[in-house]
Amino acid sequence: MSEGLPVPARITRVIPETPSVATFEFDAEFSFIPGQFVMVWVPGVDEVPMALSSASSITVQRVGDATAALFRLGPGDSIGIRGPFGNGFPRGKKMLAVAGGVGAAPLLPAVAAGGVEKVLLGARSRDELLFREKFASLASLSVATDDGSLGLPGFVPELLNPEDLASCDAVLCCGPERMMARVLALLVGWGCPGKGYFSLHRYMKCGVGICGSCCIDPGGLRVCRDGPIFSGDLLVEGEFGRYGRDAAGRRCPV
Amino acid sequence: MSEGLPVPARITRVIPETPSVATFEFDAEFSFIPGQFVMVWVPGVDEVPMALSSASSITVQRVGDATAALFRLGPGDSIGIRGPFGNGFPRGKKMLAVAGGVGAAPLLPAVAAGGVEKVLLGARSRDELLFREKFASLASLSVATDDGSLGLPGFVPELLNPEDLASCDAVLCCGPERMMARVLALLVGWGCPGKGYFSLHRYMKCGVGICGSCCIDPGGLRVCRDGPIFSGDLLVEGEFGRYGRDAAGRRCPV
Amino acid sequence: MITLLPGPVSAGGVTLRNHLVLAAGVLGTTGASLLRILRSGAGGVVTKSIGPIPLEGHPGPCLVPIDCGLLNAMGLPNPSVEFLDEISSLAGQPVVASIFGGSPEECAAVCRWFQGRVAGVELNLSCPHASGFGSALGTNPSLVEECTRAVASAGLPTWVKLTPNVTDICEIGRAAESGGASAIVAINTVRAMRISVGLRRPVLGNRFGGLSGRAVFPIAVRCVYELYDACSIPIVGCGGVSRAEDVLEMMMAGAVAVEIGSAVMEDISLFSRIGKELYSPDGIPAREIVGCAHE
Amino acid sequence: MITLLPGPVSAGGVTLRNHLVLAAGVLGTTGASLLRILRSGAGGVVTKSIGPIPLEGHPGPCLVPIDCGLLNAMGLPNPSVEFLDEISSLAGQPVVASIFGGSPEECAAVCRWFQGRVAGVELNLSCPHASGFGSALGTNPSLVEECTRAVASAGLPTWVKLTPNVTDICEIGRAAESGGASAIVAINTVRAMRISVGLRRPVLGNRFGGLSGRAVFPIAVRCVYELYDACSIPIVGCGGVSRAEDVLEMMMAGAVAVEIGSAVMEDISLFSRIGKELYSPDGIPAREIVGCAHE
Ligand SMILES: Cc1cc2nc3c(=O)[nH]c(=O)nc-3n(C[C@H](O)[C@H](O)[C@H](O)COP(=O)(O)OP(=O)(O)OC[C@H]3O[C@@H](n4cnc5c(N)ncnc54)[C@H](O)[C@@H]3O)c2cc1C
Ligand SMILES: Cc1cc2nc3c(=O)[nH]c(=O)nc-3n(C[C@H](O)[C@H](O)[C@H](O)COP(=O)(O)OP(=O)(O)OC[C@H]3O[C@@H](n4cnc5c(N)ncnc54)[C@H](O)[C@@H]3O)c2cc1C
Ligand SMILES: Cc1cc2nc3c(=O)[nH]c(=O)nc-3n(C[C@H](O)[C@H](O)[C@H](O)COP(=O)(O)O)c2cc1C
Ligand SMILES: Cc1cc2nc3c(=O)[nH]c(=O)nc-3n(C[C@H](O)[C@H](O)[C@H](O)COP(=O)(O)O)c2cc1C
Ligand code: FES
Ligand code: FES
Repeated sequence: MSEGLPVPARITRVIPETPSVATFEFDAEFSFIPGQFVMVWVPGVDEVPMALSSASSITVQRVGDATAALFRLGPGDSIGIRGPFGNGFPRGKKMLAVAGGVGAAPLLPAVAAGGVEKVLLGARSRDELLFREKFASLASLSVATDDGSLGLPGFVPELLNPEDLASCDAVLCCGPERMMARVLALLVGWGCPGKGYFSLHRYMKCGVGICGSCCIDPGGLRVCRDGPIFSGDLLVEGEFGRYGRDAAGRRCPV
Repeated sequence: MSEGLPVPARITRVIPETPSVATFEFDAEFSFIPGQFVMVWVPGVDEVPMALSSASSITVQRVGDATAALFRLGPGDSIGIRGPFGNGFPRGKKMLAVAGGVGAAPLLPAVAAGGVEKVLLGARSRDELLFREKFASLASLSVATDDGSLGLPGFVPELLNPEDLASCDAVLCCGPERMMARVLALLVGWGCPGKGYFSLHRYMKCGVGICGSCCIDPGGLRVCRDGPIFSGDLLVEGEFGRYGRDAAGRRCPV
Repeated sequence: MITLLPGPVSAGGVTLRNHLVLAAGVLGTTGASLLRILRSGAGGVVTKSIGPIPLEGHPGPCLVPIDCGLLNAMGLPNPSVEFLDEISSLAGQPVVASIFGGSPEECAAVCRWFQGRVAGVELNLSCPHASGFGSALGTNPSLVEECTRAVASAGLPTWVKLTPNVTDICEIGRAAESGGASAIVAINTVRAMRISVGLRRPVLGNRFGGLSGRAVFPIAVRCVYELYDACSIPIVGCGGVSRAEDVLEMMMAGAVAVEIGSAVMEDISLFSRIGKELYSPDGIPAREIVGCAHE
Repeated sequence: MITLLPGPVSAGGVTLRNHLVLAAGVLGTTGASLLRILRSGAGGVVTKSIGPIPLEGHPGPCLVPIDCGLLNAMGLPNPSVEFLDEISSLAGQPVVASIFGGSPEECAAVCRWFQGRVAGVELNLSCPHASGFGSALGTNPSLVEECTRAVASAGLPTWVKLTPNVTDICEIGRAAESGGASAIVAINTVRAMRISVGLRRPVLGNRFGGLSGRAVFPIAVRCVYELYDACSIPIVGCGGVSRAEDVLEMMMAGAVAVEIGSAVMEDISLFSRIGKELYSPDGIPAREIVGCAHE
């Protein structure tokens, strides 16, 4: 019935998570693989990609027009949702999750699905640590904050250590690209880039692998369709951690 | 692959059956119910309905443009075939078949499928009796010819008798409409019009029940889709045996 | 999905039993088949297009089902004035006579045959595959205006059916409105062709034909939406509708009623099926949604 | 099904590796994605349409998959001259640069950027949803002729891509031919719209968009067939092609090569898949079937 058109979803609850992040729960449920995303249509404004933080929610950081407009909506308001799209995180037994900022959103359902033994969570400050309590109840949690207000003062990649890595099967990673690039560099240094699974952000227009706006160098992989999760070995050469493309297709630093 | 487009079929053999009728065998096979028809496209000329006389043949009487053009084709020539369409004859155990002229074409596969105990076959003359030997090898056969050159001199309905009718479950009938109307009248007289199954001919353009050119009064039934086989009780009132419609939709006597 | 309040519908001077109308040329050749569709739940029916002289139509193949739709080039077969006998038993029913002609005078003459016998006429200016008739007129705004005026002067409610095969359908819609149309019907089929790869020739006897069905639904919605902005007479949506949700979508684009043609092939009882899904006693009045996608 | 002899194909001055070309705007934003498609068996690729200034495109939703096709209103997002960096690594490959502009001068200026860097240009006169650009020009025969002449004067093989959203595509085709086009590409998307019934508004950010994919195949075949009769320059067929048999059908209508866009969504390796079915060493030369449905 709905073809590939956006499915209308009524917001049922808005849960403030951090000063800049809120979870929007809606009355539509999607069967999905953790790490998959949806295209969220804020009527009259724009359509933007958002990871599903559960079968019926997204967790959003306010950054610009579309996200600000979303923050002006409340229970009873409708948005449109296409998807879920993309490949999702691999399943496994002994996994590690590394989350930075709102990157915790796709990792929450991955951790909740089981198999992740340890979560490394980072943010600018204690307040900004997303899903801290939820993660703590699901796995062993270590945190880092830029300002040192909780956990290790510094960046979350610094929480990663060779022992954890040696004993785990996979590292699931989502966060700011420079953070992820740092994680990849560590994995490369330890000789196991393929163990890392990185959830990429690129400018997305179609979400279904046809428009080309999300393609990455050097292979022309489509983040929306071949990704958004890529294993680290596919990312060591090319644009990852260096540049991306904007809405017009111009290269811009990440 | 072929959607509803005509399937190309190459004529493999042309078998003369009577002075005006030939069987065209082709290299495409259709799974079909006896009594179903196909739309036969003679390229550059027209597309006309024809019963399947087997899974890979039609048996055609030369009457006008399209059939004459077909008779000019031979092995190696291609035609296009859409279908099979329509409902086909019912299956049963103790059945009677009544065929007039080229109306024997759809009845041959029905008789070959089993269940028909007796065939009543009529034509203008001995030469024109279609599939006489084939029927004789499959069931008990009685014939009638207008000119008396074989069997009962007169019309095939006269071969029908109350005893045969009482002992049979169904009468399958195909031939000129006035012949079929006579059979129906007999069945009505004997109180069992519903035992008769009549294969109707109406002007057909689409074959798939959408254009309306083959609709009959009074119910607006579509011969191509709801038929071409109708049980007699559906035909007792209305146009059957009285009039039909031509290519323009004008009423014309049958 | 929302539902609508049941009840009669007024569309450009024609009173329908509901919003769902049989489109022209589909099972519209006989009175009996039109009655069958009315009895199966249609709110109204449009007849086969009737012209000044009987036509046998194009040689076959005339219609082929294809992925996502139908391709047809019937060639406007019709019995001309004899058709009045067909519909004589339908007096008082919501029947709209589809008519065509090669000139304003011919259109008007055909229209007058139907005076007092139908609820309205639908002027078919848009058949893309009958030379001399149809889209020859329908792509020219001043001819559209003249034909419409000639037909509307007979005093019957006059729907004018448009072809989508033009650069700017709004221009044609405005011409119909100026000519006095009571409503616009959009759209007729989209000019198209398929070729038999096996036989290496166009598959239709007429080579060119018109595409209808699911494939044209987004084109029809676009035309209705554009016309709703350009014109102020009611619009009857047509093209690719096959389910209740499509009816709502057409209405949100601006249609006061909806015609259904090709989808009847899949399911001859679709009018009642759609009606069951579309209407309920606690539904909303249709006026709340007609054109609401323009806000 | 018949098969074709493999080998290079010449289409309006561009030498392709086979008859299958990636259509403009589909995975054509980066050099890497174009290379990926070339490596996966395409005979050539057309880039995203590049214009005089960078554009971010329309607000989303920009594309929705629907029954039988895609509906998009990307709004010609493009990095403008910076795109030269993207394709610098593709020198010598069968790459055609799609270009557009708001006037003959702009079109010509954009074309000159690509001199010596691509095998040819494709002038996009036909995007139905970018105000000021595209179909504003593409529906006007004299503007089409002027733009074509301005671009063709740069000396690169010049394909001109037409919109089907006109009353008479042959008139536009002839204008392109008079302007000096080396080939015509038909068709771009068909103007269309879908409405979200749940949200009661058009689903595309730009409201109107273009329909592509399976739904438009019969429209594209018709346009190619009409243009083949009207023009004497080669025609590149485009619209709804998704399998080897469609390629043959387009060629029988008159196309010397075929572009494929939407179908890449279902299967990014379809160029090699179709190629495997289409070509064999004992196949027939393509010239035997190009236009054969006109006989
Ligand atoms: C696969 C994927 C999953 C994501 N999941 C989440 C999530 O769970 N929670 C969350 O808060 N954010 C997520 N994002 C990022 C989110 O899409 C952007 O923050 C959002 O698009 C910003 O839109 P805006 O209009 O508010 O900002 P703008 O002012 O338009 O832009 C701010 C920045 O956001 C990015 N952006 C804008 N539009 C898009 C777009 N269409 N596609 C990609 N990036 C865009 C650009 O980098 C831009 O510089 C995800 C992105 C991707 C690609
Ligand atoms: C369901 C069905 C099954 C049939 N099976 C057979 C069969 O197995 N063998 C056989 O020889 N004939 C069969 N016919 C009849 C056959 O279709 C006509 O003889 C044929 O169409 C004549 O075409 P023509 O161009 O040669 O003749 P024309 O000169 O065009 O017409 C001669 C007569 O044939 C009939 N006719 C013409 N075109 C059509 C059409 N499109 N649809 C229906 N009738 C038409 C008309 O009554 C017309 O008066 C069948 C008809 C139907 C409806
Ligand atoms: C077999 C067939 C015959 C048609 N005949 C006519 C006709 O006589 N007059 C007319 O105005 N439209 C005719 N049409 C067009 C339909 O009325 C309708 O406009 C078109 O098919 C789009 O609607 P749909 O997609 O619901 O079929 C015909 C369509 C079909 C499929
Ligand atoms: C997402 C998308 C983007 C497109 N962008 C362009 C473009 O930039 N320039 C252009 O000339 N055509 C563009 N088109 C049109 C295609 O090149 C093609 O003409 C059309 O989609 C029909 O072919 P198809 O059915 O194979 O997709 C685009 C089509 C799609 C689906
Ligand atoms: S967003 Fe269009 S290809 Fe990925
Ligand atoms: S032939 Fe068209 S409805 Fe029967």
